[in-house]
Amino acid sequence: MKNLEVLPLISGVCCILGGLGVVLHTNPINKIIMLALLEIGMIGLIVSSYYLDIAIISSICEPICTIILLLGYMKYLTTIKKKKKFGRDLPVLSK
Amino acid sequence: MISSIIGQLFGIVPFGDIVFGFSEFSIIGFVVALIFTIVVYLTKPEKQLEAQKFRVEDKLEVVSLEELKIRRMMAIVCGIATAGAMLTYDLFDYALFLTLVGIANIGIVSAVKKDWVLNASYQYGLIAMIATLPLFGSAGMILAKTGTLSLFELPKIPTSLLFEKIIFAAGMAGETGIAPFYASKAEMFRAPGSPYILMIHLSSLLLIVRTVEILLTI
Amino acid sequence: MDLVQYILYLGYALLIIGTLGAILGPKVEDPLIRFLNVEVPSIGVALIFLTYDEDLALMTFIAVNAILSLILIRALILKEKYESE
Amino acid sequence: MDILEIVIGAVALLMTLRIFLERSRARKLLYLCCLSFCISALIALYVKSPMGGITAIVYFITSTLSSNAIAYTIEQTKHIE
Amino acid sequence: MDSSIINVVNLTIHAFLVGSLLLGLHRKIIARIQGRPGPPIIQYLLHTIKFYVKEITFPITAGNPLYIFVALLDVSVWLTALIIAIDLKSSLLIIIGIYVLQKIVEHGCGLSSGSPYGKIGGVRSVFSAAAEVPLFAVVAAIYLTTHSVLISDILNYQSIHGSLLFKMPICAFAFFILLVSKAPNSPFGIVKGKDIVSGYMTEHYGLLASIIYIAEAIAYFALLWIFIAVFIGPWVVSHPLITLAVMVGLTVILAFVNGLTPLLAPHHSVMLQMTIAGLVLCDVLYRLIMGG
Amino acid sequence: MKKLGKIWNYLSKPEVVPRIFSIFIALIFVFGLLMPHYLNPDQLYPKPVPHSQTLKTPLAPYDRGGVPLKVPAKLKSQYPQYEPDLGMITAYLTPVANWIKDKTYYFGTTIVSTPGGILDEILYYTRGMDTVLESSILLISFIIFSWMFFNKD
Amino acid sequence: MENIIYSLYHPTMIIGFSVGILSLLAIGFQKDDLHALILADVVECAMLVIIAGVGTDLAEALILPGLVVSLAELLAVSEVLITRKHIQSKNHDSKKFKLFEEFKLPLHTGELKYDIEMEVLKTSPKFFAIILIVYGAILSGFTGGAVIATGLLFYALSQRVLGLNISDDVKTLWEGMAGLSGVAWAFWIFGFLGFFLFPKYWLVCLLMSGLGLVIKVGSKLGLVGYIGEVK
Amino acid sequence: MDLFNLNLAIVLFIIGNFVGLEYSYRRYTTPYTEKKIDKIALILSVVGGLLINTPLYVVGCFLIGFPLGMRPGYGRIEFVVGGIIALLTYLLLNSY
Repeated sequence: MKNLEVLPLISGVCCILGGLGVVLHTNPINKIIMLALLEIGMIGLIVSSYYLDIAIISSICEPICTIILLLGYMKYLTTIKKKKKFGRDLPVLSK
Repeated sequence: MISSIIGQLFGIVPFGDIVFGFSEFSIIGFVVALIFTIVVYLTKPEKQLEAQKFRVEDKLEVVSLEELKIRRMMAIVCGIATAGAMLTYDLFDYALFLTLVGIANIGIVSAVKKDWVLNASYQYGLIAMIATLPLFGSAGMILAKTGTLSLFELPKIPTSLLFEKIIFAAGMAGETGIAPFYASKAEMFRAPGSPYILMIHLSSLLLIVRTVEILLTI
Repeated sequence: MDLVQYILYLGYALLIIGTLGAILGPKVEDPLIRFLNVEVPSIGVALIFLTYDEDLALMTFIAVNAILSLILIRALILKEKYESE
Repeated sequence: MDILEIVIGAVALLMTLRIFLERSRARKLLYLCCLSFCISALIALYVKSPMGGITAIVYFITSTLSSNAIAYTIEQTKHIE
Repeated sequence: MDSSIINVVNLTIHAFLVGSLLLGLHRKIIARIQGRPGPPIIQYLLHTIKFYVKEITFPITAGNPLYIFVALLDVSVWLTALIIAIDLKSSLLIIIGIYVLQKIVEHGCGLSSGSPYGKIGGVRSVFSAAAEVPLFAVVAAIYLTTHSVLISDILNYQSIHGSLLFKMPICAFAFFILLVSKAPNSPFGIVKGKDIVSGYMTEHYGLLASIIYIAEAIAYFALLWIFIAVFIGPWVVSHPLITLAVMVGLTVILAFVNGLTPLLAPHHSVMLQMTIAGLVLCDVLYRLIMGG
Repeated sequence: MKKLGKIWNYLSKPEVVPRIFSIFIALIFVFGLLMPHYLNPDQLYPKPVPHSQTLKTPLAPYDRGGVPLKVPAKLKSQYPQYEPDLGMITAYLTPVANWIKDKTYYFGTTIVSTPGGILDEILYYTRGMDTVLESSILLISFIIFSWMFFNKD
Repeated sequence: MENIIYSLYHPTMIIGFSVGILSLLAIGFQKDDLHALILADVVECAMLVIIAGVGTDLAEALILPGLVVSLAELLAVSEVLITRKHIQSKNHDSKKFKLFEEFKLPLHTGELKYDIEMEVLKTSPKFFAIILIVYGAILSGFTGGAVIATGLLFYALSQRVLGLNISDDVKTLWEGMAGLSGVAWAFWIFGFLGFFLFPKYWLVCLLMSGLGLVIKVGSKLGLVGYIGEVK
Repeated sequence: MDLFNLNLAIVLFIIGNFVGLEYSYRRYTTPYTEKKIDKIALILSVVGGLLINTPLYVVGCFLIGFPLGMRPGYGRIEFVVGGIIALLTYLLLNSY
């Protein structure tokens, strides 16, 4: 660990904690936040290897990925809720 | 060495590192695949007379025109891919041909709008996705071990490739659907539209033979 | 330990953590949660590409990963939708 | 390794830990924002070239966007769960 | 054997006649086992001739020209097999390819007619192809032993080292199972089981049926020849009369096997054959590991 | 025997097949864990040591030598006799790439990815058939996707 | 300096194999279809790791087809799954969806708290799409195609989520580009063959194939987003 | 004996079968018989069994095919006798 700079070190911590966080959290939004943390770590590592073009591309793709996940989550949640509501209604009707 | 398996080698067509070879074996396979492709192109699908539940009269099942078009196109792609797979003498290229055939097979049946056909097609697609791991993985491992992918060079290298060969065979088994993994593929064959379905069968069987040849060669 | 191995071991760690998480993690019976866990190994793969200097592959992988997640999320939503109908 | 980097690094480390340990979702987001500021500063410091600056700017903008989207979703889904 | 055209024609006629007679004999023996007098042994030939002079009918549901093409393909496939195996003594792999084409013919025959029985026959031929093609793992074992898959090389090897039947009994058994599944009334004959009328060729009638019959006679001859050549040895195939005698013997054995066993259910047939193929694979692995 | 028959029947359901197949592959792969893996040093198209070109050349990490349009890069290919222009594509840079190259050290990937560079050499020239296949695979899957999307009913 | 990839090959293989084994076993004990599809994605990761371990330029050239194959198969197989679920579902509503309209949120039904759209979707997509398209055009090849496709898809998604129609200018442009896609394919093939038929003009061939592939892949993948708008 | 001659013999054998079938269908009407020997068939069979080991083996094949080809239930004993004679002759000729 002699010749490591601050950026790769922080990025590594971000990666590990982000990875653990994505797995351990159960709420999708927490997971997405942790995923953002993970991607921050990845971008930091890419920058610390001096590949700046890839860093730019991945930092552009990161919000795209996040937004897709968020939209999907919201839609998924509303669908599930609708299903549960109907599910609760049905026994009442059958009485 | 190599001629004791495939017979005489008549000539090669080099595309850079990937070389297409014409041996006794591959010419026969190539011609057969092409002939079948032409026949499939010319053939109109058969109609099926099916009994119905709770009804007296039978129903004539006809493949509709747009379904026919897409399926015919997929069958032709499948045939051309099979013909190409017969000729190629590069391991990774062959694996890609296998995947192309696999995906064209999914395309041939997925146009049928029936629950059980789609189910079988989905399961087959899943197998095809899983099978890319052993196929490409073994190609990569062979590259790592020997430093080449060409089927003309591989027999000259005296390295034992037993494990890689087994993985490659397993990948092929999944992609082409031999027993005991045949079930999902066999269910697909019950769909109407015989000429296109025939193409699935033809491609998988020819590819099995070709794989045996490759595995014996390297 | 220089940067290469550092990144490589991070990649290994993420691959293993992510795979285990995708298989055994908490509440993975929910497809969305499982899908989010699957993103972790893919980042691990990206790090391994970075180690081996396979930069074009890395760039493609990052771009393709966004498309992949779009496709999978779409499948997930539509499946839920059709099942609830 | 100069003192500036170490300070920013310490802040970033702290933020990372707090993101991981924090229970409240809104605060997590806050710390995430802070962390991304830190990281963009570190990027600019690490790459000693104008290109590093450009990268840091791009990264800064995009991380703001994703935080914005997450904040919106948190607010929308708060009462459903 | 030099491969002049006259010789090839001669061989074809020989194969057709001998194959037909052997199939007739097969039928007669099974009838005797079941306690019936059975038809004369030229019955198969008579069938062929009878169908040959009848007119062709096309079902309204059939998909042409595949419907006609498969029948023609069947005979051409086995003629190719005959020439490649017996005349040129070329690669066994090509023979597998040809066997595979035969499976495709069965499948196409069944599906192109549009008849439900034919369709089931075709689908079952897919099942059986999935099981029978792995049996060709035998070729790998042979390759590991003789270091060649050309039939001429295998014959040379046997003339020096003796017959392969005793060196690789498992492989010989697997190939024998292949023969059993190709013979009529076999336990593995799910393709032409009596529960689906006559399987894939239910709708093929007249000239087309006779062409398929001819092809099957040639196929029977060719497969028997390959078994004899590969496993028993060059001295048998050196003289046509001895070959004929051994073929008659094999036919008797096959008839007894087929006459005394029940037809298996489709999936069971597939899996049983797969189990045998698995045995062969184990044998191949053993040879690989022992051989280096 | 009856049990065996039941197992055989179970195996023939399409839903079961992917699962059986994956378990089968997993069992085979276990041997891969136990095997020693080694890399043959005699590889085609070798790469320099990872991260060794950073900040030394503007084309990092894809600098394989050669002067654009004049001297081909030195590559180790499978069949050099079939490739008369081997190495020229690696050494070629488009005007855009040349322009970027003079400005900065950090955009190697972009420079190499514009037509020219080692990967284009491999993907288009020496192993072009692979690329034909991969793009046709994409084409086919896209056709399947769009057809099914349009004809859902 | 001894190249590090030789000593790292064994651990990389081990990791690749263990990821493969774990995910395959997980598929093996999985009953649900969708879960199996998601886990198949992990299997693809294992494949990429195993190929990447070789660590040469050739290995990198093999990774790209591997990526494409996994993307393509996922695209086709997921659509098969969706169609199957659609057929299984009881009431076929005859109303046809446009693509990505399933992401549109029900903002006025009371399930969500506020009936406002996501702010980011209004401002960023055009910007992102332009950057990605321009950059992808510079990159060319399959990489550029994927980058372009990401931008286009994001733009289409945002427009659909907001319930907007894509403006006519873009549509016309897009129609032209989709038509160009076939031409680009032909370009690519001719470029590839040209290398071997006319080795003198390799430079033209190179540009032809690189640009052909970028247009082809970008438009094909991006076209996913505009399906239904463009005939 | 080359393949062509063998073919000739087989063709004649088949013709013999066919003639036998035709003959027996014209001669007998009952489907099955027991312990009844057709004299013509027996004679032909014995002659065929003798001839089959001579250069006239082609004719021998024709003749021995005659009883074998008779309709179901006929010609068994005749064929067996002919076959045994043929075998005995063969052994006799090749024993020294």
